[in-house]
Amino acid sequence: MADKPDAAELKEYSEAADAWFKENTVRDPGFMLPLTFMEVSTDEQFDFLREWQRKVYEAGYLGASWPKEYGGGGLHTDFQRAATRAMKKYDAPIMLNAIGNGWAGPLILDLGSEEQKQTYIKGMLNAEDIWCQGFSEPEHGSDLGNAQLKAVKEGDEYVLNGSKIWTSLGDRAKYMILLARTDFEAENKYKGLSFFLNPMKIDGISTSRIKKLTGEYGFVQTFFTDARISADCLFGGEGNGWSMAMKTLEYERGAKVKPVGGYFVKELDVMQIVELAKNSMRNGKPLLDDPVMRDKMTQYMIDIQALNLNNTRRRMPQLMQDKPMGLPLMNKLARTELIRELTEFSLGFQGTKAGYYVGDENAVDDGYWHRSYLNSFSATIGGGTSEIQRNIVAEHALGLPKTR
Amino acid sequence: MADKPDAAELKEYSEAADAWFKENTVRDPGFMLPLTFMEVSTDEQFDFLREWQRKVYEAGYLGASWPKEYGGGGLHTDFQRAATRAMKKYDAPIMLNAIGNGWAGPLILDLGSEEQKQTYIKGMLNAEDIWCQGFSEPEHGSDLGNAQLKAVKEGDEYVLNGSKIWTSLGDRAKYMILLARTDFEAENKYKGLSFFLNPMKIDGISTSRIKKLTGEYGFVQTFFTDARISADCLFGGEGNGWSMAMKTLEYERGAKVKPVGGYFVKELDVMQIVELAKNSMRNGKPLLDDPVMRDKMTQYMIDIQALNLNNTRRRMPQLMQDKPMGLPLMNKLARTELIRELTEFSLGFQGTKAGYYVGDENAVDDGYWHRSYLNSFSATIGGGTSEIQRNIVAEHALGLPKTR
Amino acid sequence: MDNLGNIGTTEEQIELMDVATNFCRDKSPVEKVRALIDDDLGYDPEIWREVGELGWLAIAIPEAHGGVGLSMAEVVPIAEQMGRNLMSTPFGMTTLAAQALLAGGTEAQQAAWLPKISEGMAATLALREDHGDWDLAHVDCAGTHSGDSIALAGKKQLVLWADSAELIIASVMIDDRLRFALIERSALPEGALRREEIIDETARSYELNLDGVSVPDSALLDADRGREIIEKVELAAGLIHAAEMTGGAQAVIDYTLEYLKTRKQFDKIIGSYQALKHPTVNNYVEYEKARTHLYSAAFSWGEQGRGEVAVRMAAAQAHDSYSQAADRSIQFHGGFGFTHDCDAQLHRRKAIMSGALIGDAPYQRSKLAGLLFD
Amino acid sequence: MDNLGNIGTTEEQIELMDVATNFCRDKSPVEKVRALIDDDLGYDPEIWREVGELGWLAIAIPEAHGGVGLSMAEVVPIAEQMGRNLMSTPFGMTTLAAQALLAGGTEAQQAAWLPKISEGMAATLALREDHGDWDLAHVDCAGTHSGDSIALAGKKQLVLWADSAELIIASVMIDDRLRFALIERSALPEGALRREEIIDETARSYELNLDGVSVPDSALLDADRGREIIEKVELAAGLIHAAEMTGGAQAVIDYTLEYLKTRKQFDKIIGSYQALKHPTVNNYVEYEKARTHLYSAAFSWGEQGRGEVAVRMAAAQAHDSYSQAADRSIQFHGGFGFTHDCDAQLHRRKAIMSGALIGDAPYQRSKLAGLLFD
Repeated sequence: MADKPDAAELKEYSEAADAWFKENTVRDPGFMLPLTFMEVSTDEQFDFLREWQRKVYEAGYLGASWPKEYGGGGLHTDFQRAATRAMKKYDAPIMLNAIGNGWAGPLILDLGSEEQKQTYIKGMLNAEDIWCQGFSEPEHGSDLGNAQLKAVKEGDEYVLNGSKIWTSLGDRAKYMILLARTDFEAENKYKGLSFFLNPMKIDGISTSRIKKLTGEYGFVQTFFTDARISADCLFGGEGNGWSMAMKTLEYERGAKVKPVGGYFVKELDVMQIVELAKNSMRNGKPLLDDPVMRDKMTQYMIDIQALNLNNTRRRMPQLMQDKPMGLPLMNKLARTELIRELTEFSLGFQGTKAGYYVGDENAVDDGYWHRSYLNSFSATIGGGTSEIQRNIVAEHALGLPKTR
Repeated sequence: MADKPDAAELKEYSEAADAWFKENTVRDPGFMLPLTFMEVSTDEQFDFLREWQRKVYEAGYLGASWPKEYGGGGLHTDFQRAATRAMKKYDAPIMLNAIGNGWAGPLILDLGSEEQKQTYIKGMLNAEDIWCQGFSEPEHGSDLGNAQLKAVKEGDEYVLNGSKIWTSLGDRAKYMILLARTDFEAENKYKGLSFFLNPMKIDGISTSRIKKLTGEYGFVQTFFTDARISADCLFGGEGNGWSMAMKTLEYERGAKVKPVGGYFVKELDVMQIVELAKNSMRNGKPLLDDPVMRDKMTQYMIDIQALNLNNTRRRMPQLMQDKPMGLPLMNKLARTELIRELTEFSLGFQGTKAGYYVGDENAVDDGYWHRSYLNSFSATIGGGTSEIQRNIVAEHALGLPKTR
Repeated sequence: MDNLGNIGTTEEQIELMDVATNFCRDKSPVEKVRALIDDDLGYDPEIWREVGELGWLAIAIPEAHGGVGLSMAEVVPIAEQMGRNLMSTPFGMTTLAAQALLAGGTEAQQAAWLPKISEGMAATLALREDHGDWDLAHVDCAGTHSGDSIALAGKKQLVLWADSAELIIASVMIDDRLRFALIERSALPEGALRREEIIDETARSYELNLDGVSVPDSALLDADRGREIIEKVELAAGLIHAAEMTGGAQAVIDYTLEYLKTRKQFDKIIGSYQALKHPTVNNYVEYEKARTHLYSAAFSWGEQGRGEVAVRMAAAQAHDSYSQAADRSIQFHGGFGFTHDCDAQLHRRKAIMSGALIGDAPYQRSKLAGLLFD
Repeated sequence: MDNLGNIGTTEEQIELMDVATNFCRDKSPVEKVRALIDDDLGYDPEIWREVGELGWLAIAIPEAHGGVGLSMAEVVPIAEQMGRNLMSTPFGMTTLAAQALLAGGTEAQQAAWLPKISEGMAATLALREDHGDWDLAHVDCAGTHSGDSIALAGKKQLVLWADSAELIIASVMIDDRLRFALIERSALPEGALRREEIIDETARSYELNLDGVSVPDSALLDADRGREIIEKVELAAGLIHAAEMTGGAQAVIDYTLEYLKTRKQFDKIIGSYQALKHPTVNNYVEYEKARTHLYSAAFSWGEQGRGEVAVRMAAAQAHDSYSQAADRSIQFHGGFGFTHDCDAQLHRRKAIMSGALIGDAPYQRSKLAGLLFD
């Protein structure tokens, strides 16, 4: 771990990162680049992003502040922050290996054995080893604690039976962080769960692709039929699966382990939609001259600016004394719902051309807005639906009683 | 009961009603007339409306289709409908004795004894006997079935102890339809309830006025302290209170007993608000030229027109086959919420003058809009809150499971 | 405000409603709808033949031209049930083409085409262009005289079912006037039609390249009735799409209710959670308002002034309520809602398509405001 | 879009926030607020004296004039806590009057009045008129020269706290130019002030009849700075009211939460029903957005361009969120919510009043649109 960085060093690193991303960022490879790791659909998208992540890592701009001994850069977090800033500045493609770098990696760095760190960290950084997540099951989308996939210990192996669903990159992944039930008699549903670093490319595990409402492919259902994994895959001890799963969610929200850097999901650029509205003509006039549109667009600007400033305000204790959990807990809810509304709103700019979809030469921005709107549900549903998020804010920030 | 009316007779009656209301309707008595029977606040309002109802009744335009032997007109319902139409046409003041004529009257006509009909009906028609309703209690606003006011039988009397609240005209009423608990051991909360035609002007019953959020007075809390009433006041038998109470709600929605006629609540006249918007100037231009206002106002016109047409559609079985309870059950919810939104919206027309309230000479329309907005909550809360109404529609029209 | 209409029904309308309810439900189960997504034609020709035999294309055509002699009011329940069952065919476009012929066709043109349409021939309209405006009078495609014929030029977009239509009626500017040209599809040059990728996978749409297409002078609709044709077509399209969207809204709400009544999470039927229950009630209320407006629009069809107000109210309310109901249906289906297999997306996409074709709810309201307030 | 500001705080601001939080909470319990509703003055003179002693009126006044030399940014936490505790005093209006003097007063005028204000003298602005426009440049009241003085005519409306103010600054047209006249209340003729009935019962407002009022030429603010004065006053008023409304929104949400956590219906704490819980979360989210905008507006105060955008965003968001939170608070309190005893109505009325004074959310957005998009 590094000391407070030397200002000159940091400046030099920042400038180098800037230059590197300026030179190396490809924004139009000739096919549509996914906006999130959940939207990787075709082989060419996957190959491109895997290669891109490797390149960024090797240049020293991903995992820069992770420990050197496991493949990281060993630098102070300010260095990684500078690198991420440069990525954003040049609108670089996303990092592909989100579950590996954002969820599994921090967990292993935090609680894993030396051997686990040696085994897993570097491969996730250079995108050699793609990771996926196996929490949700077909019958328990929101109720993760009710997971039923069975893991029965036989000798020094566990035998897995059941199914997981909504697994992004599930058909490409080498490993899955898996929530499975090892004890069906436990005193409550949570205590029967255990957590595994599960190899995907073994007998008894198969995947089937799920077609998204956008028409693309992006995630799979995974079937486990007498799949046998080594007992070493167990992570955190039997019966601690729930707390391990909750920990990964904490890392996602940004906790004590230093962030790997980069981004796995592109933020909606508000200027893009302002441009769309300015450039859309209706009866010979820019749509943004229409007062009804202007009024709504202005409200969206107010909303976006508030959410962007919230990210700064969250780090200002003097403005966070009342209901300190409010801002952090509302962020996902507010942001994902806003993106849904805003992308839906954008369809109204397009007049008759709102009838076109991705793939038609007459489509506005190649159908980007339609696809973004349909894809926006991945965020209002995945990772806890907005309805669940409202419960969380109500119960944990406002102190209201549980609904159930 | 009368046969299908003779067309010529009906026409003659209609024309007479038209002429009568044209001649007799006073729209500006020099003080603000209440828009609903729940808003009667001052003595002059009360006296005026009581006198008005008596006059309308005596002219034969209220209770025209109720049985002649109890004080009604004995005519076919089409006659009363014609009279009500005439009232609306000339924007006549409301009928005051809503609980008597709309709730208690139909119940007594439907299920009461000959003696009860002789005792109560005429006095409620001519507004000699004002009625009020005692269902809600301070601790059980929405949960009527949980009423706790105690009625203990002693000899040929019941002794009442407890309190009722939100009683419109409670301090002016001679009778109250009262929901009280006669059995605290009943197998469920509903079966312990009984229904009384309760005299108000007796020892042990006192009222205290409640100031509304508008600043006016309109209803009271009623306290019962060892109040003794005759056992004859029991209506429908011990333990049947819940079903009697539910019956009164059915009459309210318009059921088998012929409607008494008139109206107890004035509908918002949409043209009024359009006029307000047209006449409000902002920077020298009519507000209704502002496209954002126009867009919203247009949506309200769409909403109002739909709700008005729904009243016709409800009587057309050919358009009511799918979910037949939907329209009748949604009516209160949709209408009261719309009025709340619309009156709130009207405040935005007034520019700086939205700062004024009833009583100031600078107030727009004497503060009518502000008062209407604040009063609109009486309808979104009273008679079952909008939240309860949504449960009712969900459960009884859409077949969704109960929440509790 | 005396241009607000009333509501009512005709006997024929209700009879057709009964027939259409059964027919569309039986002939268009969702498995079939989904199978047709991958079909080139996009509909079942056998069903299309039956639609013709039932006389549905003839409803609003006068008896003199082989029609039934009723009005658009009676087309409404059929379009509603088609929308409810996602039954996509050239029905709506053919009906609109007939309306255009009725509004502006010469005797000879009507005599030539209306009997064929009455018997089941598909036709369509080519009105949309690259500028994206909903205003039908904004036309850049042009025709120039060349002897006894007119040489057309430019591209029309979103020409629905063009490959099935024997007749395509296209708007073009000729001598600075808005005209409508009757184009026989069989006479189109190779490659004049390009299939478009549209948001509604259950429909088929084509771009029509008019370059190199000529029509005889006699194939133009009446020069003096351009405005009438536009008004008639715009209102008829509003009514048909309002009907389809209203039927669609009903279907997607029922589909959502079914899920809310059966799916469990946290050991409870999810329909018992007010977070899902109350918004569904709100959507249902909005849907019933849409249906009320729809039958008011059908009833007011043909009443000067009231007809347009009623149709635009129906279209605005239908577009908003269908969009919202389908959006919430996706959300309330959770993970499954995000898949192509969930029917909610079929409806959501269809609502976008309908808005694109006739003008979305804000557009309808902007038109209404002028009718109501000025 | 480089006129979007950032967020930050100053040390003084946070110190003042702490002091104001305690002071306003302790000095303005709701029973006192309610008692003052029936009081003629409308506030407790003792508390007003303390406000003066605390130096709060001097915050944004330069040290040269006896002030503290900070800026409007440091006024924000005080106004926020006052709004939160429904503590009505002439604080806001006096601060605005000082801003007007700073923007357009001559050296002599500033020297005459600012030290007094710094020490606790109340002042106010008379800007509103019967036309109801929010545009401060729309002024019908007039002044005509008459020797060395100006004879004023017309009526100003919604002059808050006029009976407490020693100085009233009124906008009038003189020689076709917008001017501001410094009027000493003590010099007003009998009956020039009429108390108005306003929607916010916790405030006091007066109509000011200027007929018969004269001021010397030397009591006019700088003729060349009319536009500057208006802009300064409008933004400062937006910021102060945004602060009050944001504090009010916090209070009414907390008040609602308290009820939702204790009230039972159907044997359950009503806060466990999603029908009440989820809308309350939504209102809370909107409130936090308002507070973020508020401290961004305070931080951006004085930054050319950014200041106005940030203030208008704060005002729009505060007005919408306060209105909505208070409206839902009435509803969620059920029958009690409909009574005068429920505090929700105090907040709902105050939100209407603030919107009337500075322009409601749609007005703020219409102004913002020009700044953002043109």
